Amino acid sequence: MNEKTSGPVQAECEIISNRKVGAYHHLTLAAPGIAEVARPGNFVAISVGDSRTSMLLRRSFAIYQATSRGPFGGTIEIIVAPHGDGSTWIAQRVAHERLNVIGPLGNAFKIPKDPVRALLVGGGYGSAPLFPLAELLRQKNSRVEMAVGASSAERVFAPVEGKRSVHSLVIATEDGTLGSKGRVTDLFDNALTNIDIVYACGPMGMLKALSVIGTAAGVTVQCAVEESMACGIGLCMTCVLPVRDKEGVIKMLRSCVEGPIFDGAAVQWDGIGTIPPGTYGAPK
Amino acid sequence: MNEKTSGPVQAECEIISNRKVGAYHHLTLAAPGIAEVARPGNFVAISVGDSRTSMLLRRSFAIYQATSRGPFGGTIEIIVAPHGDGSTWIAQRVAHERLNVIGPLGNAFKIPKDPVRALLVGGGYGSAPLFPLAELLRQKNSRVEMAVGASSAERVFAPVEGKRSVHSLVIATEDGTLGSKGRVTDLFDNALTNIDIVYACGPMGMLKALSVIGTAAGVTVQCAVEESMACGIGLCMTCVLPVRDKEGVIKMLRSCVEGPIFDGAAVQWDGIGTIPPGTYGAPK
Amino acid sequence: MSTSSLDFTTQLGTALFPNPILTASGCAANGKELSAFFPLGDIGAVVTKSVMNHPRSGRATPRMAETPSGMLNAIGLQGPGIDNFLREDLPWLVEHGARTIVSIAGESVEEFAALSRKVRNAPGVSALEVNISCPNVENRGLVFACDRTSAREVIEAVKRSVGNSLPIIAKLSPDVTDIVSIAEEVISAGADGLAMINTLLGMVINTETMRPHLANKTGGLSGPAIRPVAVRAIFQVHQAMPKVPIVGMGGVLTGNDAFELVLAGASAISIGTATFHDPSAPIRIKQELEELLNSRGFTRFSDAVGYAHRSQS
Amino acid sequence: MSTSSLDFTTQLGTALFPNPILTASGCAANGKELSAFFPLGDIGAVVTKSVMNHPRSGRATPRMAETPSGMLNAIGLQGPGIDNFLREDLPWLVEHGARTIVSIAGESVEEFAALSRKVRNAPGVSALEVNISCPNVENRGLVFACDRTSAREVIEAVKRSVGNSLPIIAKLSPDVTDIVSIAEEVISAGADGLAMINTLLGMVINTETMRPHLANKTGGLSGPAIRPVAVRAIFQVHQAMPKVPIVGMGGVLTGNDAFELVLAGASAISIGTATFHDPSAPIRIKQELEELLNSRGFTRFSDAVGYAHRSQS
Ligand SMILES: Cc1cc2nc3c(=O)[nH]c(=O)nc-3n(C[C@H](O)[C@H](O)[C@H](O)COP(=O)(O)OP(=O)(O)OC[C@H]3O[C@@H](n4cnc5c(N)ncnc54)[C@H](O)[C@@H]3O)c2cc1C
Ligand SMILES: Cc1cc2nc3c(=O)[nH]c(=O)nc-3n(C[C@H](O)[C@H](O)[C@H](O)COP(=O)(O)OP(=O)(O)OC[C@H]3O[C@@H](n4cnc5c(N)ncnc54)[C@H](O)[C@@H]3O)c2cc1C
Ligand SMILES: Cc1cc2nc3c(=O)[nH]c(=O)nc-3n(C[C@H](O)[C@H](O)[C@H](O)COP(=O)(O)O)c2cc1C
Ligand SMILES: Cc1cc2nc3c(=O)[nH]c(=O)nc-3n(C[C@H](O)[C@H](O)[C@H](O)COP(=O)(O)O)c2cc1C
Ligand code: FES
Ligand code: FES
Repeated sequence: MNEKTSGPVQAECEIISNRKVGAYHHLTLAAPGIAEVARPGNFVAISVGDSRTSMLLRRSFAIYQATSRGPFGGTIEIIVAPHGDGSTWIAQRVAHERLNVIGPLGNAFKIPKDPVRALLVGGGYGSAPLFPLAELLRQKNSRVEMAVGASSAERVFAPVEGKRSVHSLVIATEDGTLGSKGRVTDLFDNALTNIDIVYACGPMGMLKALSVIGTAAGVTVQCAVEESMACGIGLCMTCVLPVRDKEGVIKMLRSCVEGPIFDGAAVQWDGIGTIPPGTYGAPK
Repeated sequence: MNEKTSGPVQAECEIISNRKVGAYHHLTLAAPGIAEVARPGNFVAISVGDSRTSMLLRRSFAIYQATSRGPFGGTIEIIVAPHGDGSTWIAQRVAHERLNVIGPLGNAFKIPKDPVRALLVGGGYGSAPLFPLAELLRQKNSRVEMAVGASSAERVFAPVEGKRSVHSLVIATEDGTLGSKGRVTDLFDNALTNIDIVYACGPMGMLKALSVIGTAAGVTVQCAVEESMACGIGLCMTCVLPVRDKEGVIKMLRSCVEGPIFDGAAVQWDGIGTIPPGTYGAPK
Repeated sequence: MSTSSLDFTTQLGTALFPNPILTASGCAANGKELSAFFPLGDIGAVVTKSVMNHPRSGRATPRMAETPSGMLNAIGLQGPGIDNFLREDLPWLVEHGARTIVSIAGESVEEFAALSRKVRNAPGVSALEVNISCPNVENRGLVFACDRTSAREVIEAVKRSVGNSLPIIAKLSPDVTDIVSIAEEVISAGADGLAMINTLLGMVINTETMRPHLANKTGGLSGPAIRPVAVRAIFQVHQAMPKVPIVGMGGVLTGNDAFELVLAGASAISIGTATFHDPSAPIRIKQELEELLNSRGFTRFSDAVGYAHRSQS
Repeated sequence: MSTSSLDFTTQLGTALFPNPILTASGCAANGKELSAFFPLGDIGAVVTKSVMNHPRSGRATPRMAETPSGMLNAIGLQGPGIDNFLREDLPWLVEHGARTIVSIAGESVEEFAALSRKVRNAPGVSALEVNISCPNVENRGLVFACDRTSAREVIEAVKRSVGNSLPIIAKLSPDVTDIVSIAEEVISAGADGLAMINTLLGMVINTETMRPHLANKTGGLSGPAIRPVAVRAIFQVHQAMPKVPIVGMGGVLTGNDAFELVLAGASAISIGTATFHDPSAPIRIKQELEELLNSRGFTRFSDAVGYAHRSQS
């Protein structure tokens, strides 16, 4: 058998639009073959620069919305925070240019079969993939509360349309320019009583804090992590983090393939950046 | 004394226009500080690619026209033949983008004090710098004949305005799509009888052939050479070619500083790509 | 499907491949993930991630940094260990029609010997690549490939283990004063071919934290940045030993780049970092190289190998 | 003019410089052409093109090729010879307010000795850079910097010639298995500091002509492509000998790049290939580095040197 196995698709995707939203750029891409199969939590890996760029590695972006049908066929939307040279290059692209995209990548948020009371927590652009997740949860008759945090108002991603997907939305900013002043986790320090499951996407510090809160409350926290990725498709082993498996063994798992969604209780947050003692295959 | 000495200027030059002319791109750049001091034969060195490009080296272009005054201050014009990645990048730029330009560089065509009968010979885009030279020669009451050659019609650079600068213009193309079929040198194999000086710009083969013809007829041939240049400003010594000096000694001279205009009789055409025996400082 | 009459086959020792494009060890995992982008049997072979005797966690993160036209990595050979590899990964590759070159790595001569004994008995292996660019724990952590004696000892031990059952390809490091002497040493020790180049030792310092960016401090530099070093190394070694097959690698991004390494003397080309940029790179480069060979009038790939050494006519 | 209170001075042996930004030998000719872009006295020093005993034609063309984020050069030390240099180029630099580090290159130990004797007696020289990355004609063309014994012999001879009259900076090649051992050798032989790194040996093959692109076949690879190798080499050597001043170079294009080399252990930074890209690079990088040091809270440049070695707090 010598055939291409099924999996992610690589395509030259036309940019339908690129709108500035606060500190971010909201890009819509024609992505037939990707849009149809994407699930909330998946991401795409996009190459940056022209044919003579010195930047070789793709940049990853969570899929915000994926629409199977429409005037452009399937489309996906991503929220780009211009940061270094790669993301800034993408943010500067204009409609009708094409981006080389691979997707959908990674695993997806797990959706319970029965209705639940879910808390969705997003930090910065991390809230983006939570909106389609909210939609899906509501279709399953779940109750969806969302908390969004950021350093300041322009970094809060909570579009008007998105508010329709959730039952409640609270906002915190560190500088107090929108919502409560403080961290997003301050909003529910002891409020996990009426929550069955937490979904989180944002900076590692936030994910760790939520995992601690969740563990204390006996609530599952599904975390979308963001590790530095060279390939995004499972080839290079750069994107690993220590995660305890069902047998209790800590393994260095690839966040691009086995993640980016992990059970917060299984991730060895304090061991990130180390090989925790006892890790499978650790040096003796 | 710790001061900047006078010399070329480095500037971010706005592109005023970029027009396609046959196989070439005719770019007009706002280049105050460069335009005012440029003389026919000088060139500019332009950096290519964006801030994260993998192409480090500047590309050189002969100055076609330099205009000291006008609605944009001083402007220069260059004729770009898209070839590899660097020149193609420049050819794709549009009005209002900026290019980092250093100029004017190199020496200029020498203009005799008295009126002469001059033959100007251009190959491909090499004819471009000959038009302002023709203007200058005519101001000195010289008689100016021009011969332009190229592989095919679209590579003949001989704009209508240019024709006004010369007393006669003949064209040859190798495929016969414009003018006579053949090489530009075929046009005057034995026609240097009424010529006092030849000015030439084009491929090395053409320059060499002209130097031979000129030497046979006892006529000076000023050749604008095109050697591969890493810096364009005299720092690196990559652009050298063997040239006999007044004392009869062959030296490896930098074509970016001591050139690009050389006396065809002094250039050791057959020695290019070698260190001719007897060259100053040659290995023993 | 190509319609040209080009003979695109290539030979590494006794192993024959339908075309000279391979993956590079560590840049294609063990094939599964890459098979979503093209059928693995369409390239010459998959070179698997260097595997060790025991499962390995690899190094702490950060494990990589992007550099100008390249990247730095310090994975630390994370992998399942040879037994799991032979039980799961290799059969998967065989089943999916991929010719396979198994890359092994050890921390001692004995580990290399043990690994090669196990690989010898596994069905479906085309060749054995011996990654000697690892630290020798028995010799102050000195990299085997940086020391003639250590390099020889590993290859001799591997040769004793596999005999003539499998072609042995020794993978060399460019971080040496004289790569030709190392190449000669491993060939005389029994290697049938050479793979070159492995990554260059490099470092990136994060100017925000003001510390080395990689947890391991140093890492291996790969990508187009190092291509001129690869071309030079291949040229030098092919010049010294024109009959020894070389698997060339280092910064190949296009068919033209692959052609450059072939002209220098490579009989096969491994595609590494380029696959991260474009997972279809191996199959694209195969096609681009085929077109280039045709356009230059070659009817046999093997005629192009080392062509740059022929004196100017 | 800077308004910060940063102490930007740096010291190489007994020589003091107002700031640590230098040109790289061979990338600024002998100063004249560069002075059109900024006053030469505004940077720490001009490092002149390596000069030999006699005038040199250099090598045949092509002498260069552009490579991904770098370039290859094979100039072959074209130059006027030491006597013309001392008569014409050096006085011009002195007259124009440039501190000058004279780089010398020889084909034999005796040539290095003769050169340094001449430079010792010339007025206006801040330091002597000894470019030992040249082939030793008396030892099968082996590069001095690639052999401990040859490297030692050159530096000992230079030291005997100049005594303590001038700081001696030995310029090292990265094309060695163990750069630390070479560094230790030349320091024990009398060098006061080290310059690193010189170019990496590379090659480009022109796929049109199917021959090596450079007339000399191989050339030296420079530019941002090699920066990770430079950072690693500087880090290793500073780790082994923290008191030895290092002139760092290799692919510095911005103040941030310069800062990276400083954090690794460089007491001064030479700007090479970047000057071809942007002739104002040395003066721009000086300013960018100054701003970075201020923003990181350094009040003395020397406190930043080797900062990446301090253990994480
Ligand atoms: C699964 C995943 C999802 C992501 N989703 C988004 C998103 O929806 N929107 C968004 O703006 N960004 C997202 N990122 C981050 C994004 O991929 C880029 O890494 C980030 O934009 C910085 O890249 P740069 O080119 O601007 O920075 P550079 O400094 O040029 O990056 C250099 C290298 O470091 C890596 N890197 C730098 N910062 C980060 C980071 N924070 N996380 C991971 N790698 C990093 C880059 O990928 C690149 O390889 C995501 C990352 C991952 C792994
Ligand atoms: C003094 C001078 C004047 C020039 N004037 C013009 C002009 O008016 N119009 C024009 O279109 N081009 C001109 N050129 C050629 C131009 O500078 C570029 O070299 C050419 O466009 C190819 O560059 P590239 O980036 O497209 O090719 P690439 O293949 O990307 O170039 C790679 C490297 O090789 C060098 N190189 C490649 N071809 C040549 C060549 N023919 N001559 C010199 N170096 C080369 C490049 O400069 C670059 O460093 C001139 C060159 C010189 C030296
Ligand atoms: C992430 C990564 C992992 C690698 N792992 C291995 C490995 O396990 N064994 C090995 O021999 N080489 C390994 N290499 C080196 C490559 O096989 C190759 O020699 C090198 O990257 C140069 O080729 P390239 O520039 O095409 O990547 C690795 C390279 C990278 C980038
Ligand atoms: C064109 C060119 C010529 C060079 N000539 C010399 C030289 O004469 N002596 C020397 O010691 N180094 C020479 N070098 C090496 C540089 O000084 C420097 O060590 C190297 O280029 C790395 O720095 P960079 O990446 O900033 O260019 C030369 C480099 C280039 C690119
Ligand atoms: S990013 Fe390469 S394995 Fe995950
Ligand atoms: S191009 Fe650098 S000296 Fe002429």
